[in-house]
Amino acid sequence: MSDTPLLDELENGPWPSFVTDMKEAAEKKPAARDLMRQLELSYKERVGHWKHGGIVGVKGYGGGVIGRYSDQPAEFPNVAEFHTFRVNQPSGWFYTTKVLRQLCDVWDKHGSGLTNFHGATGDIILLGAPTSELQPTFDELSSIGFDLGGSGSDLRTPSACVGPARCEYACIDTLDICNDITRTYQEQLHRPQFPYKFKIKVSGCPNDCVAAIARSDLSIIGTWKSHIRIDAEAVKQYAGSSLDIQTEVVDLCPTHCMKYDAVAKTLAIDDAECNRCMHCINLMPKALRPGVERGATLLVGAKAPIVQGALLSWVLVPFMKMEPPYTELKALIEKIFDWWDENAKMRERLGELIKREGMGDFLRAVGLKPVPQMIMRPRANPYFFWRDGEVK
Amino acid sequence: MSDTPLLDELENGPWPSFVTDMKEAAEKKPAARDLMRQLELSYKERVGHWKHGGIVGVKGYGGGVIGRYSDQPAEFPNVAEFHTFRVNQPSGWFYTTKVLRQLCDVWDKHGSGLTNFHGATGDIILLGAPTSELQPTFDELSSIGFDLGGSGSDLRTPSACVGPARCEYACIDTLDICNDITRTYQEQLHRPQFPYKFKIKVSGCPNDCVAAIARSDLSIIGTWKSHIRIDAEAVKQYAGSSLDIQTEVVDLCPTHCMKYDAVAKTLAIDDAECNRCMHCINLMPKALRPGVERGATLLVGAKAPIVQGALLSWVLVPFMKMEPPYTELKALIEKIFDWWDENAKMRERLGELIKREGMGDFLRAVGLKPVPQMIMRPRANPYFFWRDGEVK
Amino acid sequence: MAARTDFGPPDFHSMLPPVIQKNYGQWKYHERVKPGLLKHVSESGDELYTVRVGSERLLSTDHVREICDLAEKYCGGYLRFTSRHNLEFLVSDSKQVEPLIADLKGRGYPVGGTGAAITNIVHTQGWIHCHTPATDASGVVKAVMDDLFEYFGAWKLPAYCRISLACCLNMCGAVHCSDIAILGIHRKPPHVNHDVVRAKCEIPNVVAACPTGAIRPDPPNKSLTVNEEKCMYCGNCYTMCPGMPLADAEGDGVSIWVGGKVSSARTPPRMSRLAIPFLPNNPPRWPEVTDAVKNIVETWAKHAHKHERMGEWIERIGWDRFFELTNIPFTEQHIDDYTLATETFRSTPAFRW
Amino acid sequence: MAARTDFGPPDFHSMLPPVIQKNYGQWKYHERVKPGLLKHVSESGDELYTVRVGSERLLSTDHVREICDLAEKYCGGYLRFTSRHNLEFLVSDSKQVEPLIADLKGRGYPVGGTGAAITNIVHTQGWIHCHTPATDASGVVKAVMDDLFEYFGAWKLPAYCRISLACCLNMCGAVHCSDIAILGIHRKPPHVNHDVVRAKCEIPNVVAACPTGAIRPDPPNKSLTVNEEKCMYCGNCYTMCPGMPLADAEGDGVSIWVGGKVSSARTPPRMSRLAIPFLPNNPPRWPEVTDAVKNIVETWAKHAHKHERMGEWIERIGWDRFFELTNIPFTEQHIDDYTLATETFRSTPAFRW
Ligand code: SRM
Ligand code: SRM
Ligand code: SRM
Ligand code: SRM
Ligand code: SF4
Ligand code: SF4
Ligand code: SF4
Ligand code: SF4
Ligand code: SF4
Ligand code: SF4
Ligand code: SF4
Ligand code: SF4
Repeated sequence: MSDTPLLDELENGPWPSFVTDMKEAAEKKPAARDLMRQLELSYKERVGHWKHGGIVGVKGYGGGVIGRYSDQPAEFPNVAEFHTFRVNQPSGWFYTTKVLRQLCDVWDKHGSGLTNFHGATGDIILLGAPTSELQPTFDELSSIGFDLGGSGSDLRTPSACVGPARCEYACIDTLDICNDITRTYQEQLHRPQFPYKFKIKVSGCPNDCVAAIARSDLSIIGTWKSHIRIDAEAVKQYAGSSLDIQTEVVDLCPTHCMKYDAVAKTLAIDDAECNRCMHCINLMPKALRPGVERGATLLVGAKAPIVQGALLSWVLVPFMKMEPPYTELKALIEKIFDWWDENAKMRERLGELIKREGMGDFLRAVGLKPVPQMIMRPRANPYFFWRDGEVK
Repeated sequence: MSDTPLLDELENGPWPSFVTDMKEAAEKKPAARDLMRQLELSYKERVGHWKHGGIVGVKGYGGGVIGRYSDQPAEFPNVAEFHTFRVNQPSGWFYTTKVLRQLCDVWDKHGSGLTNFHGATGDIILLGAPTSELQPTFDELSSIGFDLGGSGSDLRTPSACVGPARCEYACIDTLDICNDITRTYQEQLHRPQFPYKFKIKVSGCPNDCVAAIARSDLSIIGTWKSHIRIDAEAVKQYAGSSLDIQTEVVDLCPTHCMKYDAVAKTLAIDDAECNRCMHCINLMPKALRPGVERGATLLVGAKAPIVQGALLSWVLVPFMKMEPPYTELKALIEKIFDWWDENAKMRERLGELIKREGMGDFLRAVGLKPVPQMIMRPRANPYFFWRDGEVK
Repeated sequence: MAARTDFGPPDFHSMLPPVIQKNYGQWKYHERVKPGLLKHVSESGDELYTVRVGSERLLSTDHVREICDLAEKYCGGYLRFTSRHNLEFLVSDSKQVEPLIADLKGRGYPVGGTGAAITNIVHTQGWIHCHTPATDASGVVKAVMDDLFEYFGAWKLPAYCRISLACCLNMCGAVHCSDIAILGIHRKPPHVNHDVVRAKCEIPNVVAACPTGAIRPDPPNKSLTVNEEKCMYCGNCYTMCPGMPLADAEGDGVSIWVGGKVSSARTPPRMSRLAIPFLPNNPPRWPEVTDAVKNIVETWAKHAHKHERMGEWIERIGWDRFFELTNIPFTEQHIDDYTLATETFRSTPAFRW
Repeated sequence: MAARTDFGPPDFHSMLPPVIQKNYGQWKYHERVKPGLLKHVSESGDELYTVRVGSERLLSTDHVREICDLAEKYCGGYLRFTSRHNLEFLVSDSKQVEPLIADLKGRGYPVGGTGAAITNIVHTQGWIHCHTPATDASGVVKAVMDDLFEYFGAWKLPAYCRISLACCLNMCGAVHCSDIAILGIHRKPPHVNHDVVRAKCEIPNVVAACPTGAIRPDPPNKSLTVNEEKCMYCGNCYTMCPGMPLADAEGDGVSIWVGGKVSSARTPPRMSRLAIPFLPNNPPRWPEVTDAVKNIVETWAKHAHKHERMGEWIERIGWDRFFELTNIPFTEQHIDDYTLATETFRSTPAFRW
């Protein structure tokens, strides 16, 4: 009889089964086999079986490897040490099969044969190797052109939506920005020296397909200034399709800035009122396109709930042109790093620090003027400050 | 030349001038005269001229009089002591001229001859008397049937909208509830023994004409359960009037639960979806009336910003029948008083205490079950508690 | 003889005119006949006319007696005041309505304040009777109402516009949910008077009173110190302790808040939000304040839809547009930095240019 | 030889198929041909077909090699993964599309996840690799996706429905803005192991880590005490200190959150909110969780308007109706009692019965 009956059950059903992958790896790799057996125990007992933390790494780097030890090393000796690599993905998660095969070969040689494509931050996760294999693995990764991602109190691996590579909505070159930033801040990525983690994500338009606004300290989201481009012919085609332009598009426009003439089959947009939410473009991609004057809105502060509750990023710069070498962007990033580094308590994310110190202090530190786009609505409490010199 | 040139300027213009009233009183009353002169000084210097606080009162009461002393008693000797009475108004601020004249006579005899009809809480304010006149004033007020209102850490004078006395929307007898509560809690009103002030206001419907939801620790607001009564004939009349039923009424209904047939001139309401916002009734009072099953929504917690920011009241009891002697209401009020009294810090309002302790604790203390009507939306943070016994 | 105590307010029933006693709870509908005149009709067919009259609230006894004269002449000796300090004459004989209005007008009483008008400004004591004000109350109200007078007696606005004033952050005017709120503010930290602190104040209570933790005990000195960086001039320490005065001719003035409402009609109640952080105290007419209020009222009146309250309008067009249309400069003070700050930030790239 | 360091990720340009290199930034429009199949058309007229395939994310190297085989056969050796861990085959030759799909189906790969479908569940490590989980990740995901499978490969929903899972409050799945979030929670306070605390933990850091101030130093004991009344089981102390484990077979389980979104389409991004405070860990199939998720998805699908995301639907009908329609009991836990609590209370008498 199988010694993993609970896990076996998860091989049934139409969705691809991770258990099948584990079994495949287990055929070659004792570590994968022990991982399964330990997981079966967790399924039986309904608790995890990994010890707390553990700091491990490779030469010259402070992050990129997550240490992990079994709490039952005698029972599961092949996962007694089971550390994972965070390997920095190519922008947009594009691969040639050639490099993927190279990665697999390296990992079959040194690790458990199990991976995650990808981790929630965006890295390739190579799941489980003993301490002795860490440096050799890294050396081989390096030789096939893969570097590590972030972990600990450093810049984390930036990520970007597919952007101009395959999306007509992309207002900025998400992939290039992501790649450029990652390369520029290698030091910050690899050597934890920040108060806590710092994440950057880049989406090409307000659809935000990498969820930048929800999970990056700095969210870069493409947008435009000029008017939405309307292809009148294509509008007429949609008029004849199953799409009900009035109820599905116009009525759902949040700013009520669209008018549809069902007889003439023409669409008009009052661009001054449009907030560029993307809804109409999403529904009529052949007829409507973002404007031609393009750039990004920069937002800051998003994070998960620990410690003071989750935050969504909020607008810092309503519009910034995004052209290589991204000088303005980098100047701002560096001012943010500096201010945060100087002022944050241990394990205080940027958003929490701004919350604690106030947007005013932050804006002055990074040299930006307050503008109404930063807020949804002004304060309701009368507790505001006056700075030196403002009051005689 | 006048010695109050700045104030004199405020006798110009179409709006009634308080300066004219002050001058009227000043003709008979040196205190009113000195008040004007001191106020003129404030206008010149742009600061007030009253000293901090001062505790004064009448026999047997802990509140109802606000002590006030000039900071320039030599210059303005007649307002050296200038204490005000808070006199409890009749529910709904209805008066016979007879009692008003009696009040005026008492005040001309003992005080400055200046009043406020009314204070922001609802009391009649008798503005300014020296300490020696306090007890005599109270004695005479008492003999003409007027008692004091609240001040300090006590129940404050409750107030109510005009309600059934003159408003067809009233779903509860606001005046009677206000009167009954005030009489029931005389002890709490007159003898400060609470952690801080406690305010109760009663509005007959969600229009909330006493702003109960914004400024009372307990806000009692009339509402109904059964369907809005439609007078089809009156709808037809409105159809012929300048009111545009579709755009002004139906399109502004927040729940989109109304349908208007412009040809048949009929209006239909899906009452299950109606949230009783009052908008349609407000615009078509001849055609639409609140339902017949009536009662009140009780809300708690409103207050001004000191210390932690202003609060609006929130729903505690979605629906309570309101019939004399208001037994259920009073039982709840007393449970609230008790819990607040036991748990609040000094100067902590009910809303702040609930905020600090959590609605859960409060609900259990007053014996109410959580219902979704209490909230606009559930929590977004994962920081919730489990009570003894809930977890094995 | 000791006075009776704890007998409570006069029973309101005895204050109600006969037509109300008879039709109590039986009103069927009302009409807004014209500005300042309401007509309520009962199930019984009885009619009640209400003439609403603007009031300065601060009344001399002689003025109250004049009001009584009028009520006796036209209303059988009954009247009421409203929750916003206006006067209401309750007329049961329809023939008396126009004579009353004529008489009122003759005496300079403003008739109006009903419907889509600007009604009385709920307000507070100011320099007349309080010890913590940062501005006067009655004077500012008089100046603003004079300036907006055309809107009191006529229906020229899209909807209600409720203006309130409070002379300090205690907000006795409960201004925090007003279409327009005029709020007195200090801008300088308390000037600690150590002798007074030592003589009159409970140090721990004063320390606890500070919302931002700006006050520290100073045990050697038996007094307090204020971290001026952290102080946002709320005055709560002064309420607790006379040794901490904040009033200052240059520091004090007025802030303007907009977009609050109380009724649940259409949209839920909401708080007013900061429009203008500071305008100077400039008695007796506060011209900066009257101009600012009028500008806001008229910009709203020009752009809002029918029945759209100030806050409903602003939320529809967006606060960015509000600042643009009113030409009010946007400052650091507008951006919240208190406990709920992040809830007010714009967490979306969707906004207007 | 020391390895090179700090050279950064492989240049993405080298990973792009020729059709993308040629049409980079020149895409004109796209069509959703059928579930799982996108067609992008360039200004140049070139076409690119994308076949999206569901993935378990935890892949063996052999499985990756099989994927490579497919990409070589049909896509010239290029492929990508999506931000939600799906696979995308990038086909430039339209004739290869159907053969690829047939081959995929034959091998049991699910094709779908585009448009108004349920796509992959973003998730985390769970019992497979993390030290703080309150539930497993991969197992719950597998169980839920099996149960919702009919919605992956077909367009039967009103709009996107994005489900995410995180196995503890650290929320590595960034679940806090998901249409449906599955979140592992503990329900028992940490069980302090004083020896470990003494040996391995910085007491002040642990004390500071507690969001509710439940931890006090215990200097005589050189350890800590936890005020169990104040603890809400967030696990942050354990992150800081191995002496504070919370995992417990009975205490641990899953909570369900709904109504979040990330895109700014129509309405701004918003956080998910508590729907179900606790469901037990019941491996291997977590039937309570799969039932709960399906119930929510199908209730939404039945009642929502076209293009209306979960949160948009709930805000339109009201949370009271949501609880009624889904038959989910409303509990004390739903009522916020953390820092922004009062912002979530209902400050209006306008609600539905
Ligand atoms: C007399 C008074 C009650 C009292 O007990 O004193 C009163 C009386 C009426 N109110 Fe009111 N309201 C009175 C203060 C209020 C307040 C409180 C306040 O302003 O501080 C509010 C909440 C304001 C807010 O939302 O900020 C208030 C919000 C309403 C509304 C909701 C308007 C809206 O669309 O938001 C209505 C409905 C309407 O106007 O059709 C209303 C309707 C009415 C009606 C029509 C009710 C009726 O059928 O008799 C009365 C005449 C209204 C008018 O002025 O045209 N009453 N009304 C108060 C007059 C104050 C004054 O002197 O101007
Ligand atoms: C007279 C009155 C203003 C007026 O001109 O109408 C008034 C006057 C004072 N209020 Fe008030 N409050 C008055 C209604 C209010 C209201 C409105 C209401 O009751 O509807 C509020 C806001 C609602 C609320 O209670 O939250 C109000 C919120 C305050 C506060 C802040 C309380 C808070 O919890 O935030 C204080 C400060 C305090 O209690 O220490 C305060 C304190 C004061 C003191 C006693 C000043 C002090 O710090 O000791 C003022 C005495 C002035 C004087 O010399 O006469 N007053 N106060 C109002 C009472 C008249 C009456 O009884 O009818
Ligand atoms: C491939 C991917 C980007 C990537 O770099 O990997 C992607 C690709 C596209 N997204 Fe997306 N989105 C992708 C993740 C997202 C996310 C992020 C997430 O779910 O974590 C979001 C935000 C979700 C949210 O709001 O919670 C996202 C919100 C959108 C929207 C907005 C939908 C809405 O109405 O709210 C659109 C517009 C649309 O669907 O018409 C969109 C539209 C698109 C289009 C049509 C863009 C285009 O023209 O090519 C692409 C195909 C959509 C489809 O699946 O039918 N994409 N898209 C991601 C596929 C994930 C997957 O495997 O399922
Ligand atoms: C591997 C990964 C989950 C996964 O299965 O994909 C992961 C795994 C861990 N995360 Fe995470 N986080 C991962 C993405 C995230 C994300 C999502 C994102 O980056 O987009 C978040 C939410 C966004 C954010 O950063 O706020 C996230 C928020 C956290 C937090 C809470 C941080 C906060 O400020 O609230 C912690 C706790 C901590 O840092 O102490 C944490 C801590 C951890 C630790 C290191 C556990 C710990 O307490 O030390 C986990 C190691 C697991 C292991 O043994 O491998 N992880 N973590 C993700 C990284 C993979 C990659 O590099 O691609
Ligand atoms: S975020 Fe915008 S540009 Fe990027 S993939 Fe999504 S829809 Fe395209
Ligand atoms: S992008 Fe959004 S706001 Fe702009 S026109 Fe289209 S639907 Fe309206
Ligand atoms: S609150 Fe309602 S019942 Fe009371 S006066 Fe106003 S409209 Fe009438
Ligand atoms: S009371 Fe309000 S919600 Fe109900 S039908 Fe009338 S307008 Fe609509
Ligand atoms: S608002 Fe402030 S200054 Fe004005 S009366 Fe109230 S406590 Fe006094
Ligand atoms: S004025 Fe307010 S903020 Fe300043 S010290 Fe006093 S209590 Fe603190
Ligand atoms: S969510 Fe928690 S348990 Fe899951 S991987 Fe992240 S830190 Fe570990
Ligand atoms: S689990 Fe969280 S709340 Fe409980 S003691 Fe630890 S840090 Fe504090």
